[in-house]
This record gives sequence, structure tokens and C-alpha cells, in this order.
Amino acid sequence: MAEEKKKRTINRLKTMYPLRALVDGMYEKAVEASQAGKPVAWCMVNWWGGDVILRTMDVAAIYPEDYGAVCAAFGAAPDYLSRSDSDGFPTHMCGYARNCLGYAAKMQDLGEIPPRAPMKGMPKPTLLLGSGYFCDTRYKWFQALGRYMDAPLWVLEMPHPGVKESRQDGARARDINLLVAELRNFVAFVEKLLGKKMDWDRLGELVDDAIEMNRAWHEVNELRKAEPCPMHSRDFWSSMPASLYMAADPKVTAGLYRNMYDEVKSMAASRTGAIAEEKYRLAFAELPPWHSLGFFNQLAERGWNFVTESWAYHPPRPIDLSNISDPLERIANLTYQYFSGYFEDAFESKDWWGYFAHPYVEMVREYQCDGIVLHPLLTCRTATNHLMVVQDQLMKRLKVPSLIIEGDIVDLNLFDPMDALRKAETFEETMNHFRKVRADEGLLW
Amino acid sequence: MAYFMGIDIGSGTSKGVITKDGEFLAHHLVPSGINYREAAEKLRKGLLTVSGLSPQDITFTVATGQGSGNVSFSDEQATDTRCCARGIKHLFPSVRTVIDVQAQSSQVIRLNESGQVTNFAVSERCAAGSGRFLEVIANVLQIELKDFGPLSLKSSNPVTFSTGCAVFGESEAVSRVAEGIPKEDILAGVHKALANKISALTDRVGLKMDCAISGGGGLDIGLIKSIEEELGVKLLVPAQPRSVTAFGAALIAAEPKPA
Amino acid sequence: MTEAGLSRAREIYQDRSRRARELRAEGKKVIGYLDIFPVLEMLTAMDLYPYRLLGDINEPVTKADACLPPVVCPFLRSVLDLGLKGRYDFLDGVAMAHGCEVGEKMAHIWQIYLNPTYAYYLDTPHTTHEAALKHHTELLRGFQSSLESFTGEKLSAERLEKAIKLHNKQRALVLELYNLRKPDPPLISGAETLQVMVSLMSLPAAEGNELLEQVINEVKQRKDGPAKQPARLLVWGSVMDNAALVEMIESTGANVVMDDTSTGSRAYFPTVEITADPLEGLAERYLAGLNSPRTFRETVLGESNRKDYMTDLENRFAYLRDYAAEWNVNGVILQALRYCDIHGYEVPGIKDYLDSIGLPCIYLEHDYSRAVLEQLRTRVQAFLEIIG
Amino acid sequence: MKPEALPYFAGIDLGSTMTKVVIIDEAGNICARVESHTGAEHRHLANRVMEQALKQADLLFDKITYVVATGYGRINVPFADRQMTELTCHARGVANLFPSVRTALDIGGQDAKGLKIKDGKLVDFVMNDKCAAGTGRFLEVIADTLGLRLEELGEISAKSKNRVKISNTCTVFAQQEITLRLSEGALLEDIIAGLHEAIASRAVGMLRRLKIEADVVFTGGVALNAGVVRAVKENLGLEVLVPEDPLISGALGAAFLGRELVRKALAEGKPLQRSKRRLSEATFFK
Repeated sequence: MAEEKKKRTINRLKTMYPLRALVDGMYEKAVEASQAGKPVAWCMVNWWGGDVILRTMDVAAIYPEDYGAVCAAFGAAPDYLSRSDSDGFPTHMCGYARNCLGYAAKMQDLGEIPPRAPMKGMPKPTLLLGSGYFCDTRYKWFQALGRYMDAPLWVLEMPHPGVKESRQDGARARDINLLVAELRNFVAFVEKLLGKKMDWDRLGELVDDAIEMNRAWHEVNELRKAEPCPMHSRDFWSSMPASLYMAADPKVTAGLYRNMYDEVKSMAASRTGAIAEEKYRLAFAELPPWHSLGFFNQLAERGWNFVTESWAYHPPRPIDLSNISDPLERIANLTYQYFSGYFEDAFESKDWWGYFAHPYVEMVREYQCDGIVLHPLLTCRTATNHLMVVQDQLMKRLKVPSLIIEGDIVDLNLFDPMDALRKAETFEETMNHFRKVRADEGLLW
Repeated sequence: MAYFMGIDIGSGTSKGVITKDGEFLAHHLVPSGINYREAAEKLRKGLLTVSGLSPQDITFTVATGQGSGNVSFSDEQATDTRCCARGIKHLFPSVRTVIDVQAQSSQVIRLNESGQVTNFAVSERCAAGSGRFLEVIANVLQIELKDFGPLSLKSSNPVTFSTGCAVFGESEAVSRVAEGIPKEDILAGVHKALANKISALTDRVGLKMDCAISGGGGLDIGLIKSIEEELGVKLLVPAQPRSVTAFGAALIAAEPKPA
Repeated sequence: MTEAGLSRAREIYQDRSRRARELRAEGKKVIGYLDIFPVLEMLTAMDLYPYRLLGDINEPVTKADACLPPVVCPFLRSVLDLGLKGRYDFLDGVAMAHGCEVGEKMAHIWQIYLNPTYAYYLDTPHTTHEAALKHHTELLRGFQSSLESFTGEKLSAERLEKAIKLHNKQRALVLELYNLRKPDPPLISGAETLQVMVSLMSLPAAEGNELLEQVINEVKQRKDGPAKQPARLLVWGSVMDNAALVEMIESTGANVVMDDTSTGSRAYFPTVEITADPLEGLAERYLAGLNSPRTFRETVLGESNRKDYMTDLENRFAYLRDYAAEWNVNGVILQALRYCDIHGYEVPGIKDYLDSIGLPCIYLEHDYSRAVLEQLRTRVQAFLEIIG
Repeated sequence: MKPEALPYFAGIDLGSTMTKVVIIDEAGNICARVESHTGAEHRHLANRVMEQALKQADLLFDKITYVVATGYGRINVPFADRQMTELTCHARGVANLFPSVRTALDIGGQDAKGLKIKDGKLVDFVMNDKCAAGTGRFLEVIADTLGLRLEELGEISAKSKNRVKISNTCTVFAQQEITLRLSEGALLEDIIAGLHEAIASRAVGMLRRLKIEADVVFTGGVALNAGVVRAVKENLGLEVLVPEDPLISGALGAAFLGRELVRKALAEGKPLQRSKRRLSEATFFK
């Protein structure tokens, strides 16, 4: 397996480690909080809506989605998965969810955090924060948790921007209103649950910090357009949770992203790449196989540099919200920007396929990729059902080929590195071919 | 004159080809058995015998296939996808799509005029849509794989076979037989199911003419016919479909190597 | 009405699109709709012909692989596959909604690959929060304006009320039909019922109502109904658009007397209340009224003291106990399609609930192909041997 | 030799790989047990095996009061009075052999079953017949590849010091994987041990969907394999009972269920539903 040879073929950024540490800290803080009798929330990633509110109310928030990746990386997942299978949850369902349900079942049996749980484990939650956006799992999963715990659950309702219907007159205002109303009701829900009032000024500050944090993170990723690319996707995945899950005080996180900006910038200046010899620049679509990340080292040895990833894990494009006074409205607009910002040009050109593929086409063009690796997740519909369209559009519009490697985020039995490497070798020939084709058609790279 | 060797260690059969100045000289097949190393050695021996050459005569050897890692005497390894594309290009320069039906899995490969792979899709990691499916059914019906095609062509109404798993397909075949359904209809059913899988794979890479078939599946007229029906095109069939990949490996062996 | 209802239903079931093609030839506009969340009343009111998009378990999926990967709902893959093969070429457009998540993606993939003249994606919230209900009313307004610009006509409250009454009548008739399954033996079999339901989804509302009246009259008087069987079953779960599964179950010595799927009671039982702004009543029915697992219902909405697990199950599944009582059910078959998340997550909970009320059940997972029926047969028979 | 007057009951289990027939008398004594390989031609086979059993019991067919057919080819037994699923019959048969049984695992040629049993009756079950992984066929295919007899696998795997992990679930690909491991020099016993572990963990994983209670009984052709039995015990962390003839539990259960049906009918004074068919007629019916 990939992990066995510990070759340092990818130079990891020094400034990445403190960001990754924030996420470890997130879990430790939650355990401490729960031991001190303080409230803890299990959250679905909700794009700085619910979690900024929880942070203001001093609720320690942790993310079972991220914990699924952690368990996979630490090899703890198989145990939890088989428990959820035993309890009758169909095995084709989300690996993160099955991991979490199995974990919760074991925690219920033991009456405490299961021994050997990675990152000291996820403590029993005071409340659950689900979300209506992206996939059904994101609320069905937490509803199913009722089998193992009686924590109250709020499902944060979200609008659906990014599609042509969201461009009808008045649609944007309507959607923002829904978000604001939902957030306001959620605040009332938490206030009642904790018997304390929301400090609106503090919320305002945190929201601004969150906006700033995302801006800083966005700017880091802009630097990756440099050739050779100074920052590999592995560093992106290690640094992403800090902002996506708001793992710490956003002010602190923003600072760390700025440090990362400096490091990446100086590397770009000295034309230092993330890998020794950048033969191919690739994008990666959807989540990686967390249990087999060493696989990227073997690709790096072949000169594959991964320079960008799916928009959905990137911060929203920077947006100025300073003219909006209500913090909830600022959150709503930031979230709305995340859901629609990557499609603006698609809307202008009335490319309604944009909702799926447009951001990929843009990123592959901007980052001058030779190819994209599509990683269909056998237990995740959301991360998978748009990939064929992406493959199509990249070929039609940019003559950029896709390599499909089936796998899963948690279940390592579904991923076969040997097979993937065999495919990769063949794919190099394909990338070479389309380099020529693009040159002939006068495409940029 | 220069001789080059291509060794394709497949999961069922191992095939070897020797080329002389870029042209086909000799080929040889041995069952892979359960030890790829031994298979490779046997194959080389046989190859050299049939071509009347000695190991020293071989300038460069490329190994491919499932067991390519176990060919001690190879100078280089290449994926079967690349080799298959190269081989077919040499046999049929006009081919842009090749359907490679191997013992364990199927792949559809798009290639350009120089035989480079421009797109490819491999059947998912179970025996669905593979030659193995055919073997298993041949077992149930206790008939030789080679008699498969002719028999299947007799069928007037193929049974619908919508299952993936080859072994599960076996049980389906068993119960059909039990229902007294003629063998040819069952065979035609298997061929239809395979053809469906393959046409789905083909849609994923996009069919561009000309189209050829390679691998063990190229020996089965019944399969070829149903693929042709499914895709609505005529397939080019090489004389030695199973050796195409080994041939391609030998051609790659002759390609100039980057220093 | 001389023509026998059941045989007519069977004909329509076997050749679904015939009527649609006829009426289209006469200039009627046919709009395909997916799942049960597009608001049919609004289509009918605009003199459009709502035609339910369904799959075909007998047609192997070959074309869909190229635009929808194999690891998603096999039913939706089949629907898309049929579309790509031109089996829906008589449609003037499609209306799809956020039923389940893959259904939502389908709405866009359909637009990308089939590029219909008219296509609307109706987002549908996931909760019954007050804000969500308000929002849904506004979403329906968006749907309305898009329909108005497509047809060039205004959708007046009067037209809409008329359509609502028409569809409510259909719902009442469906309930009347289902009541004929209450006697033992039932007057109409599960397979026959499903054929009637699929026919309804293939006809304009008014014609569907006529068919229902014919069927009800015929069934009330028929002498050749199903035989008495030891087991009276309820079938719950993913969409069932083909009678084969029900036929298989009924061939093992059981009568399927009740269902809870999107091609049966789930789609037709809830009626629409006519409100001052008709869209409000529609939003209420289609979001809160439709009892689908895709809509999240917290035990006590927004209450922070969550009730215990069993109370939560009671609130979510008590309607099944009522069905079981009214239709005198002694066994439940939980069937879900592989990769169907919204039903998959429900299974352990619904089993816990049925155990708690002493109603035996079995969970069947299948991949929307005829091939699996034989495997399922053994499971169903064993289940009957257990409860019988 | 039993007195002619007493009625006899036959159970026939038409499995995908093996066909078994058991004949019992009124007292429940086994008068005949026959096992034979199932080919594609079920109908003729069913008759043949039944004839063998009658010969063994020295009986004529009309002395058999009731015939219950089970197993995956049960619909192809023209002379059966009644068909019942292998799940119910196995449960009944196992309960007959081990009255203390609560959970039963049966791994046959083409499927794996988990049975929950209370008071000798089936109350719940799980089943895998979707793919060959975790079934006897898996072992057969691999044994074939390795040129070994099924019976040998157990003893060979006993020698294993460190098991090879078989990561492929699909039988066909596992076969490929194994050849690769062998070529790389892995020891035969380690590979086979890995194989047994793969089957056992899959079967036990399935079994866990039922709340597992002792005693656990393991039947079916695969239960003849000491290596799998060991692996199953390890995975369960429980003792596992294996009958000396693990193949016949289905047919045995079928015979006993036949006796129950007859007794019930007599007790209720109801006419006994019997098929008119004779052993000689090999007409297919569904």
C-alpha cells in the first residue's frame, strides 16, 4: 500500500501544520467542554451560518463529517461501519454517516466515548445542527441518530441558488429572506435551549472575522496558479477544515492563512513547486480517499502535481458586505455568495449546465490543468452524480481529459491504489495527446 | 535486424509475441496457471522455440497484463490499455475505438492515428461484463467456450439476463435450464447482457469508427454479433484477438526510449 | 360507461404514452413531471397535461451511464435512460422538483442532455418550518410566472381553484378505490390497484377521474376478485411503477391490501385546502401534507426539549399503524431501492416502530430489475411462513 | 425394517450445488439420507435422488405419506406435496439436531443464511444470495484455481502463521488477487487462511444483523471446512456447534415439517392437500 513507503515526494507547507492542529484542537476543546458540563453541538457543515452563532453562544461545535474523514485516516472507521451495518443501516449509504451512527451506537452501549476513538473522540452532544442543503443525508443522518441519543435537532433550511430558476425576478431577495428567517429562528432555538441571550455585537465581530478568514484562505489558493504550483491538494485538504468547519476563532485562523499566504508567495517567487518535477498539473474532483492519501506521493513521483480541487470545498469568492448592518444578513449573503459566486459567469452566458460543470471548467482553465481526476464516491451521491457532466464539458470546451478512479471517503475496501496507478500510467499518454490537440486548437496551454 | 518481445500475463492465459523489425514474427500462448513467474518463463521458452531465437537475440522486452510484475526478464512494464491500443493500431490503422474483452474485465479504448490512448473506460471491479461471465455459463451448460458463438446464433428469443455478478449469473442460468429453456437462448441472453455492459462502457468514451474487438471475447462470434447489434456497427476482428495486447507490448518495446 | 375499467386501466398501463401522443397530435401540450413534488394543479390549470415520468424495469440501462454514474438511484437512471433513448419524445417540456437529492440533479441533467422546450426546476424545502412554508409559497409564485410566460396566459385564482377541485376529486376517488381493499378478501388486488394508479399518472386529471369511476363501479360489482389469503400485507418504500414486484408477492399466498409509496396512497391521500391565496394551500399540502421521508419532521418543531426516541417514531410513523388497523394488515414489507438514501435511513427506525406495535415486517433491498424478483420471492415466502 | 403400516415422511432439499433427501418414520427416526450433486436438470435429478433414498429405506413411493420440497430448486420437484423455503426448513432441521439453538449460520453453495430460532421455529433471518462472495462457491472457485480439493483447504490453512488479507470481495477478482499473491511468493496456507477469514468475517457480519444469541449452530457444505469453522468462531467470539452431517439439516427439517402438517390435518380432521403426481412423472410445474 501507498502508506508503506514514507518517501517525501510532496513538500508539505510548514504553515499547514498549525492549521491542521486547529482541527485536532477543535475535538480536544469539545471533550474538555463536555467534561466541564458546557454545551457541545454536532454540526453538518453549514457555511458559517449556524456555527458562527454557536460559537457566539459558547457552544463547542464539532463536525461528524470531518470526524468520518479522521476515523478513516486513523483506521478506526471499519469498526464503526460494521456496527452501523449490524444495526440495519443499508451499506450503500454515506460512509461518514455510517461511521457516525456506528460510533454513536457504541457510545450509547458504553455510556462514554469509545476507547481508542481518534482525537479523544466526539463527546455526547447537547444539540444537533443539520442542514437541508446539498444532500438528503445531511438531515436524515442526524434524524437517525435519535436511535442512540435524544439531543434536539435543528435542520437549517437553505435556499437553492446556482440554478437558472434562482435568477427569476426577486428570487435573490426571497432566498436571503429565508436564510435570515431561518438563522433568526435558530438563534431563538439555541437561546431557549441554553437559557441565555445572544450577544449580537459579538456575533457581528465573529461574522466579520469569518468573512475575513475566507478572504485570506481564498487568496492563498489564488497563488496556486503559479507554475510550478507551490501548494499541493494535500495541503489544501489539511488546511481546508479550519475554515470550512470554523475549527477555531476565525481571527486566529485568518492569521494562520496569512502566514500560509506568505510561505506560498515566496515559493512562487522562487519558482519552487510542491513536487520535485511538475510534469502534469491536475485538478481533483470531489473528496479524496482519506484512508489512502499516500497514493498521491506515488503520483507525485510520476510528476503529477495537484493544483486545485472542487469549488464546493473552496471558500466563497471575496465579497464586500460592510454596508449590511444586520449580522444575520451578512451571514446570509456570505452563504449565498458561496452557493452562487462560482456560477456568475455561467449565468451571464446562460450556460445552465453551469450549476454542475462551469466552476470546474473555470478552475481547470485558470489553473491550466492537463487533466482532472474524478473520484466517484461509491457511498456518496452528491459528490458523484455530476461528475459525468464535468467530464463531458471539460472535453467539449477545453479538450481536457478526465481520469475516473472509483473509491470512497471512508470505506477503504472500495479503493484500489494498484488499479488506480495502472490507469494513471495510461492516462499520461492521454494527457500528452490532448496537449497537442489544445495546441492545435489554439487553447492557452 | 532487431527482435522485440511482448509478454502479456493475463489472469487466464499468458500470451507472447516476438516482432522482427516492427513486424509480427511469432506468437505463443500458455495457461497462466497459479504462478505467473513460471507462466512467464514457459512462455518465453515456447516463444523462442517457435521463432528459433535465443534470449540474446531479443533487444528489448515489455511485460504487460495482470501479472506483468512477475516477468523477471522484462526490461519494462506497460499497461495493457496502452499495449492493446498500439497492437490494434498496427493491425488496423483506421481503428479509433477498440473493445477489449478479457477473461476478467472489459475495457473500451479510444486511440488516435498514432495509436496513443485518448480515452478509456474499464468495467467495474466485479466480473460483470467480462469474458469470465461467459466461461461460468459455459460451465453450467457443460459446453465448450468455442461452441458458444455458433450455438447462440441459433437463438430465436434470448432470455433477458440483467444480472451483474458472474456467479449470480450462473444461478440464473441454472434456473433457466431448469425451466427447460433451450441452451442457445440462454447463451444469447448472456451475450446480450455482456453487449449491454459493453455498449454502456462504449458510450462513456464515445464510439468513433472504425471499431475493433480484441481479447478472448474476439473468439466468440455470438458475442461479436450481439455487440454489433447493440452498437449498430461492424466490428473489425483480428486473426489472433487474444495476442493483440502482447503484440502491442512488443511494438512498445521497439519504441525509442527516453534517455 | 360500457367499457370495463380494469381492462382499460391495464391497456393504459401497458401502453402508457398512447393517450399523451393522441392529445399532443390534437395540440395539447404535455409536460413530464418527476416524483410527487411538482404542483400538478398549476399545470392542469394552465391547460397543460401532466404526465408522470417513470422507468422500465425490463429495459437494461445503457445510455444513462454516460451522464449519471451507476452508484445512484436505479429508478432515476432508468427514467433518464428512457429519455435518452427517445421514449419521452412526445413531451413539450418537463417540471421537476427537489424530491430527493438525486432527483434534483436529474432535473438539471435532463435539461443538459435532452434540452426540452420547457424545463422548470421547482426547489422544495426540506423542513416544515414556518419560514420554509412561506418560502415554498414564494417558490410556487416563481413556478407560476414561468408557466405564464411559457403559455402566454395568466393563471388566475379561479382557474387554479378549479384545478385544485379536480385533483382533490381524484384524491377522493383514489381513497374510495383503496377502501375497496379493506374487505377480506379485498375486492381488488394490489397489482391491479398499481396498474390503475400508473394509468392515472398517464392521463389528464379529468380522464383519470372517469377511469377511476369506471374502475370503482366495476370492482364493487365484480365476482372474480382476489381469493382469500392468510396474509394481508402493506408495502412501504421506494417508488414502485411496475406491478411485477406486487404480483410476485401476491403469487406467494398473500394479498397486498395497502401501500405507502409515491405511486400509491402517499401521492394521493393528502388533499389541498383552498385558501385565499391558493398557492398557500398548495405549498402547505405539497410540503407538509405529503408524507415522504424526504421531508424532515422534528418531534416537536423547534422545541429544545426533544422527546424520547419512541415518541419521535410515534410522531413519524403512527399513520402506518392507522393504515394497518383500517386495512386489517398483518404484515409489512419494507422495500427500498439500492442507493435510495431517504428510505434507507428510515429502515432501522421504522422496524423499531413496527416491532413496538407488534406488526411483523421484512426489509427487501432491490436494484429495480426483474432479475431480483426470484431472490426476493424466497425472502417473501419465508416471511409468510414466519407470520402464517 | 419398519412395519409397513406406519407412515413415512420425506424431505428433499434441492440446493444449487447439492441435492439431499431425508426419509423419516412416524417416530422421527431417519430411515434414509441421500446426497447428490445438483446439475442443471433439476427435475430428473429430483426423481433419481428420491428413488435412491427409497431404495436405501427399502420403501415404495406410495408408502411416503407426505413430501416437502425445499431449497432453491424446490419448484422443480414434481412429486412434492408442498414447497417450503430453505429458511424455514433449515431452522426446523437445526432445531431438531440441537434443541438449544438460538442462532444458526448456513453457508451453502450459492448463498449464506442467518437464522434466528425460538422454540424450534424461525423468527427472523438474513440472507446473502446477491453475489458469490461469502458463499461456498467462493471456496470452490478458489480451490479449483489452486488445484485443491475442498476438503483439503481446512487442514492446509491450519498451518498458517500469518494470514494474507484478501481485499477483493468479488470471487472472480479474489481469484486473480490470489494468483498474484502466490506468484509473489506468499505461502499457500496463509492465502487459504486469508480466504477462510474473508468468508467468515463476511458471514458473521451478515449474522450480526440478527441479535446473535448462543447456542450458535453452523451448517451447510462450508461447515465441513474446519478452517472456516475456526474463523467463524474467532469472528463471533463464541463457541459454534456443527452437526456431523451439516448438509442435511434442510431436508431433515422439510421431512419433520411434513410430519407436522399431516398431524395437524389429522388433528383438525381436515383433508390433507396432496399432489396427485407420481414419482415417475417428471413434468415441470411452477
